[in-house]
Amino acid sequence: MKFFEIAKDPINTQSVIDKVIQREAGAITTFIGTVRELTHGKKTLYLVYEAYEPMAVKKLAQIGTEIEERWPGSKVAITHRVGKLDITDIAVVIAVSTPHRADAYEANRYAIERIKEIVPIWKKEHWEDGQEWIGNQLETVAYPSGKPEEGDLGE
Amino acid sequence: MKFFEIAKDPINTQSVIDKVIQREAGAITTFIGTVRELTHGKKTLYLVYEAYEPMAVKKLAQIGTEIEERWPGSKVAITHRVGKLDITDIAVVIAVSTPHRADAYEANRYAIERIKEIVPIWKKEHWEDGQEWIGNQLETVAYPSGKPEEGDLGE
Amino acid sequence: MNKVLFFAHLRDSAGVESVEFAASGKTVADLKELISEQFGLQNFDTVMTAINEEFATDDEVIQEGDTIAFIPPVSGG
Amino acid sequence: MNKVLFFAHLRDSAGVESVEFAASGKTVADLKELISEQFGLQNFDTVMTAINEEFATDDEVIQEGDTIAFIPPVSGG
Repeated sequence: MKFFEIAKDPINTQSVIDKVIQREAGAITTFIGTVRELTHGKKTLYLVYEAYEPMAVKKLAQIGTEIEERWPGSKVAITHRVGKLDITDIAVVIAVSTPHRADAYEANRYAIERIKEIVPIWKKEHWEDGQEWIGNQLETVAYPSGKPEEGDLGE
Repeated sequence: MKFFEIAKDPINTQSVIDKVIQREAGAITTFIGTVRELTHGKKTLYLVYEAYEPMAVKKLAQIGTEIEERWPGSKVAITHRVGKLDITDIAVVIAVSTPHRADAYEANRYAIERIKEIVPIWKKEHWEDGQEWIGNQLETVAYPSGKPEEGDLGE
Repeated sequence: MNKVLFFAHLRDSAGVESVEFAASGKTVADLKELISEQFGLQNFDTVMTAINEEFATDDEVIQEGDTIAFIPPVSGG
Repeated sequence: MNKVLFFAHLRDSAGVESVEFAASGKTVADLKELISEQFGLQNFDTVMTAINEEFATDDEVIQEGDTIAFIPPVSGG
């Protein structure tokens, strides 16, 4: 089973959830990132996502390993879509199962924040009056030194 | 569409998610509570959930209203199952959509905590050597005065 | 008359799901005492009460026709 | 030789997806400077670099055959 995937076709949420079902889990959280129509009052027509695919898969897997080390007993699956996405289309599904519920929320949130830091995927927003590659969505300069921090370097 | 339900049959997670899809939402979180095999090292064979159904539906709807007031732009759907559930079966699905992701996690977590406080649903655990109605899972005495707090009273 | 509902371990202890009881004019606290004596129910201090599907405090007065439910600590989710 | 990959706005600016470049023995910082001059690329100070699909620091030395990717600030999720 592939727990970490870049997909060209629509993501089936249930199939991502199914990957993390375990008898030891009492809680599964999912995060489903969808394409929103309005951002800062500007109307998006559609998005195009692009990935450096082999590295993106590795970095998603790295996030999974980080989570499974930090929250023992957890299991993680992530699928991110690339290509053209319309409003309400699903860009990413993160599923995390854990024995107890607090961990399932925290670990899942950790996953989406890490995706926005270290996974080489970019989106281009298309509006009525133009288009642009979106930079750093964390709205901070993630790498002011021009290089990733120690913790972001792969194994 | 019924956003707040008590179900006697298995819950279809996707159908709960579908209820909260909106063009204004960029994030959907779901919480899926499943029956865990081990609790405090004791092996559960199965659970039986019982609800005071009309009141449970009202209280789920109240939680939805609380969330929609506290997190503007959010949309909530909750289905809780009753009857006999086996290990890994789904007891509850909570879906929350919001414009921004932080709210989707916080609002969803609020929902499960409130369910454990005010929704009249009980579970009976069945082990190899016995069975018991489970009391307050928050592992605190929720109502030390024997009555609900002001904020827990209806609409 | 009033319908009084029992759930979970209270129903097991009482041996019935519901009873008809003349509770009109009594407070919730009065009814709790009467019911716990009549059915030999323990631990009533952690039990909440609902009148017509809304939580009620111990000093609320029951009206004719109200449905009363005793709600042990809940364990859904 | 080394394969050098461009993504997102860098690819649009460079006008190519990848180039072959003799970068062996050079540091990442050296390569960044050469590439940004040759392709007229701006804002290279927020661009990360990957060698063989792992993030690399500016002082890392590139080996023969390494694949280098320039990673603009990411925006997945």
